Amino acid sequence: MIAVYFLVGIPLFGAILLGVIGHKQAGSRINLLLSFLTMLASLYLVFIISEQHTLGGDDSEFYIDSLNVYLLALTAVVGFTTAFFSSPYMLHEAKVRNLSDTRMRLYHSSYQGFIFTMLLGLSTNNLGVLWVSLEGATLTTVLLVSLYRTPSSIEAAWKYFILCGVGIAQALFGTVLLYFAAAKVIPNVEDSLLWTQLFAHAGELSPVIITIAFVFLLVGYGTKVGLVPLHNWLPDAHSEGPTPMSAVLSGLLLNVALYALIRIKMITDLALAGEQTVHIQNLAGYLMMGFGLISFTVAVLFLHRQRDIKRLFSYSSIEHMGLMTFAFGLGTPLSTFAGLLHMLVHGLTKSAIFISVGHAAQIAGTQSIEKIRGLIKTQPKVGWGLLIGTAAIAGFPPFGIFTSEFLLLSSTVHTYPWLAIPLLMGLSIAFAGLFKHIQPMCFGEQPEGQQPVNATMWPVFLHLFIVLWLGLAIPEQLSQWFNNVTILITGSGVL
Amino acid sequence: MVSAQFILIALCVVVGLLPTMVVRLLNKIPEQLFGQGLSHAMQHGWLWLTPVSSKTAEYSALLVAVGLLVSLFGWFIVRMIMKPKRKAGHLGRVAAWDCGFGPLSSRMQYTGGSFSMPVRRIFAPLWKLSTEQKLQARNGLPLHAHTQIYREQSDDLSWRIIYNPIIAWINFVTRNIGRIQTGHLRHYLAYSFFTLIVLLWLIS
Amino acid sequence: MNIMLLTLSEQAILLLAGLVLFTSFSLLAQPRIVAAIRTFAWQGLLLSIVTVMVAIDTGLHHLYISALLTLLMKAIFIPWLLHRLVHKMEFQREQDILHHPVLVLLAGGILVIFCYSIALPIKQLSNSVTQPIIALSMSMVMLGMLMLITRHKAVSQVIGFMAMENGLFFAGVSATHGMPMIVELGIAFDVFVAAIIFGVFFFHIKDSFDSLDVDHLSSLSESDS
Amino acid sequence: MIDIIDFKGWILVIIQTWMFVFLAPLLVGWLTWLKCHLQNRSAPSLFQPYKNLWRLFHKDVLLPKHASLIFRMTPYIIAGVMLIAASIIPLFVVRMPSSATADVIVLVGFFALAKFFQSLAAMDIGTAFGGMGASREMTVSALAEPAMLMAVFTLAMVAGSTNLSTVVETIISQGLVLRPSLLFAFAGLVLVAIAETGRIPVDNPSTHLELTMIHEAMVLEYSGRMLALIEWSSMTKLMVYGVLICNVFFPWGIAQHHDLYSMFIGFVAVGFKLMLLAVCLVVAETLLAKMRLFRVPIFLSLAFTLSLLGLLSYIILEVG
Repeated sequence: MIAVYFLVGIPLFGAILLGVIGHKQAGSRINLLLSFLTMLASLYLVFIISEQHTLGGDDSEFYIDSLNVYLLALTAVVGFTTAFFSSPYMLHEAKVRNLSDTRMRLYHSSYQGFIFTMLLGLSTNNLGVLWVSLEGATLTTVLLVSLYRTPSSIEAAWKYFILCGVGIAQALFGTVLLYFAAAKVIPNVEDSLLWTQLFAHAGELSPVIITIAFVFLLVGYGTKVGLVPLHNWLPDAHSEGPTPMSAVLSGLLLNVALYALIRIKMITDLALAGEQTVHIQNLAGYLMMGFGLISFTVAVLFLHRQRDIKRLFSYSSIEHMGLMTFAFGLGTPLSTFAGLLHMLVHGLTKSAIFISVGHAAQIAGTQSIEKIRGLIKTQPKVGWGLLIGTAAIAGFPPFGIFTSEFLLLSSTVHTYPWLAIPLLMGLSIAFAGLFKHIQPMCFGEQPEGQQPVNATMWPVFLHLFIVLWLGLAIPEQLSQWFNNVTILITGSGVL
Repeated sequence: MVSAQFILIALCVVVGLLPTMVVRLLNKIPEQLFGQGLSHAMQHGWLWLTPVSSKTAEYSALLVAVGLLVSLFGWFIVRMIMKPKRKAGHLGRVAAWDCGFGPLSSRMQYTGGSFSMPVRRIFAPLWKLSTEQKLQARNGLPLHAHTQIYREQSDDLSWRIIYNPIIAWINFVTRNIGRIQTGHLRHYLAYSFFTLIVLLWLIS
Repeated sequence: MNIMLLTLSEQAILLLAGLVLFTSFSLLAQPRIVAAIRTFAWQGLLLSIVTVMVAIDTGLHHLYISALLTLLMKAIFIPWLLHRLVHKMEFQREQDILHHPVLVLLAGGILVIFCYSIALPIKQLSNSVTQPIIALSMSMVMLGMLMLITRHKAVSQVIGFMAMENGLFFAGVSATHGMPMIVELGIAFDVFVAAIIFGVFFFHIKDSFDSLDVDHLSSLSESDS
Repeated sequence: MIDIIDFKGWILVIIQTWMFVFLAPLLVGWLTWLKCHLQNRSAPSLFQPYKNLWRLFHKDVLLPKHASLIFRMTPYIIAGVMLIAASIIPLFVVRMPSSATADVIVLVGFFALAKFFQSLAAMDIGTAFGGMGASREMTVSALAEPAMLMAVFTLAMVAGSTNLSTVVETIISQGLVLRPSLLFAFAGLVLVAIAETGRIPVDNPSTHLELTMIHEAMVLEYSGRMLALIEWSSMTKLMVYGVLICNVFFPWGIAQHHDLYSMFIGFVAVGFKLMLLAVCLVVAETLLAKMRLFRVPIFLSLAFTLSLLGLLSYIILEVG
């Protein structure tokens, strides 16, 4: 349990510390150090969980099991590598954009605060605290989106704030309804929002209330996941904020929101299991499949018309979140397994891509796709990083995304064969959409006077290496976790 | 430089000669993914590739290769026996037959285009093949021709019938789908609002 | 459910709930910003009174803390903050013109009926005041969203947002007799931070766009026309 | 599954393969003899092809100036491939160890291999004739191979196996069954065999008219023992196709046990079947005229359609 306290406590302490002090140089170093400590704590937690399977639970405020332990580790690791990337990146930005020390202080403090909210949301057992931390994640990042104080960044931040605020408010209403239903069946009312308690008593919850609650929670957390048509904040916020922010937003925050949805769906499925028709029993799954498929399709089409490189990849994030939502909605063991794997590999790949994109934009001095050219000639590391990352995200074998997409497709073919057609079509359109833009950026002729920048590319290659490794062989422990979760969610495993 | 290619070629040959070994190595992947693999393929040992069962089909690449070598050797023996009196290694070299039109030049060789001509003719309707032959002659007399121009044009029908419409359709859809990203916050909120209403209506 | 069968305090809760809903409607139709802020403060006050009533009715002590928090946050701090900002930016006379007020109010009415019908099945599960309360709070959330959609000014959007939050809070207090304390504190803290961030944003928007009209914030569009 | 250390079996394989090869010229001689008689010409001896081969083997080889190693190796490769192809076809006895090593799909592959080297050698010398022959040969075989595979698949589905020995045994054990699928596959395979062995109406083996020849254009530059090998392999190929058709579609009489008596019966039976087949072929060749090259695709698409019909009629009429 001490590991959890450390894991959550270090970034909280860091947020306060960096908010109080906040010298430019020391700030980025302290940020890095704290992220490193957080990562160590998360690895320690992984070690504990691999020995004793679960931590907390029952009436404890924290609960760590196979589902969230790997997301916690992912968050901490990506948090660390992104912090590593951010220190030279933000120095460059501060010089180019003329950022004051106060804003750099805000940046570092918010960064730690953001990591804190995500880790808290993942490790908590309390659905109320989960809500609080997701709202907190919005609050800590909204000022980062407007960090550059350009009109468009303020516009993006405002939209992000209002849309996510409204969304999260709907989720709160859903949480209240859940509590309302739970308070009737759970003996100790104070424990009624604890997930373990809810899960244990899920069969007794009133199906009517749970259905309404699920709709509110789906729309609410779905806004944060970036499901179409609730996604509109996502490309704006990703494109206007500083790039390390985009990396953690895309790679981590969306995952946390989806994690919340999965936990809710598990309860809903159990609560509705006693209904008469299959349609009502699988209501949660059907809704998630629908949202997932719509998000996937729309995002894929949006990929083609992008002019801004960060917007391009934020639509790619929507696409992948749609795929995952679809996978969890489908609810077969194989698709659930695929969804879990996809969460991991997408988080790693997307953050790696955003790091490369950040450097690419610094090299070209713009985010406009048309003006970024000849990256491989100017700075081969960045160009290749972007190219390989894009190949991975587009689902080329042997990267891990290919594996998870393949698993998802094969399970779709088993259950709803006709749905495999739009999925396959969408994937190939996404292929085309991404490479149409990326190819000239990486290979084209470089413009006059384009200079390399001070880039740290090892996080990118580290992430891509892990993704490649996961595509070739999934470690025993990880697949065991995935299998445990799959059993927990669907009732049967794949291994 | 070339040796790199030879390594790859050699590997191809090895893989072709020992398919069961490769199948055994690759088999782990489908076994992990689907829980079942091609266990039948190797049930008769490493020499035999039996995709389904030995009753249905079997193939031994190594034995075939050995057989090929043996039969080559057999023909070599035949050649030795029937050898003419003159010593081997002194084969006469003559010019290839030219139909009596003088020496052959490299311009008369078959090119890739001419090699594939019959196939292209056969599939002409599929490729929208159009050929144009023009004779340029002095004073307009066909017997005084000095230049012949031959132009061939092919048009991939699949491109026109399948790809272009898909591209046009995707472009059309993406152009129109951009409209949902209006830039107005109030519209976005309206999406969220109506989504909620529709869902609530659906479940009630 | 017959209102005659309820206790007096329950009747009072229902009466107050009706009043809260009324404030939501008046927020929806109020064009003057300063007046809207005042209405919002009234709503907060009513909410804290409801909370006290529920606390008396059920005898749950932690609800007093909630009531106090509500009073401080919703009835005093946030209206004060908004007032101050409006004065600072000299927006006292600003109006947020509603283009079709009748239609909007009509839509609001339909929304309430819709929410009632959604919450109708819950009636069988509870014989107390909860079913109408859930319907009411759901309609408050919806009305808040409607307000967000129909208004053009950033300030009125914030009020709409906070009104939504009020609806949630109302549901939390009246239907479920308060959430666990840790959650409630967390929510209060979030609302507090959100209010401050809203304040910061007003200045940013004013600086960048010279107006608080959110319709000017539409440069990040992807439509071709 | 056949024991590969079956010593007697391997000896049988060798005997049968050499019999195959040495009887192939006789089949061609028989064809020529029949044809001449049918067309009221005086016929050469039945053993004329042997004499031709003997003479060619004793002649000097003349190589074209620019011929490379490929050109010189090709005759041996083709002859070797034909030899091993002959070894996997049951001539008068089934259940030989060699038939387990390769099935009928591999047989198609052998033919393709031989053709590939032949075309390569034809292009190697750089004359227009060689290129023309190679180009035409490849065109024809590109169209013929799908038809052949389709016919083979039909067979494989009927017998539940692609192994030739098993196919033959299955068809014998089923007795006389009037299968529409086999009829179609038979017709398709005959058409393919005509195209692949260069008989009329696709090609004329005895012509050297520049514009019509296919196979002959490719071997124009060969002489001496190399030509002999090539000629011999094309005779073997004809024999392979003939035996394939006879033994797969009309397998009766073939020896199922490795004893002398049944093998003798099998030998007589296959000889008789081949003679009959040759009669049919000769009649067809006499009645038909060689067609233009660009009519060949129509001919082969007929073959493909027949084979496809075979497959479909198996699925629709015999299983469904």
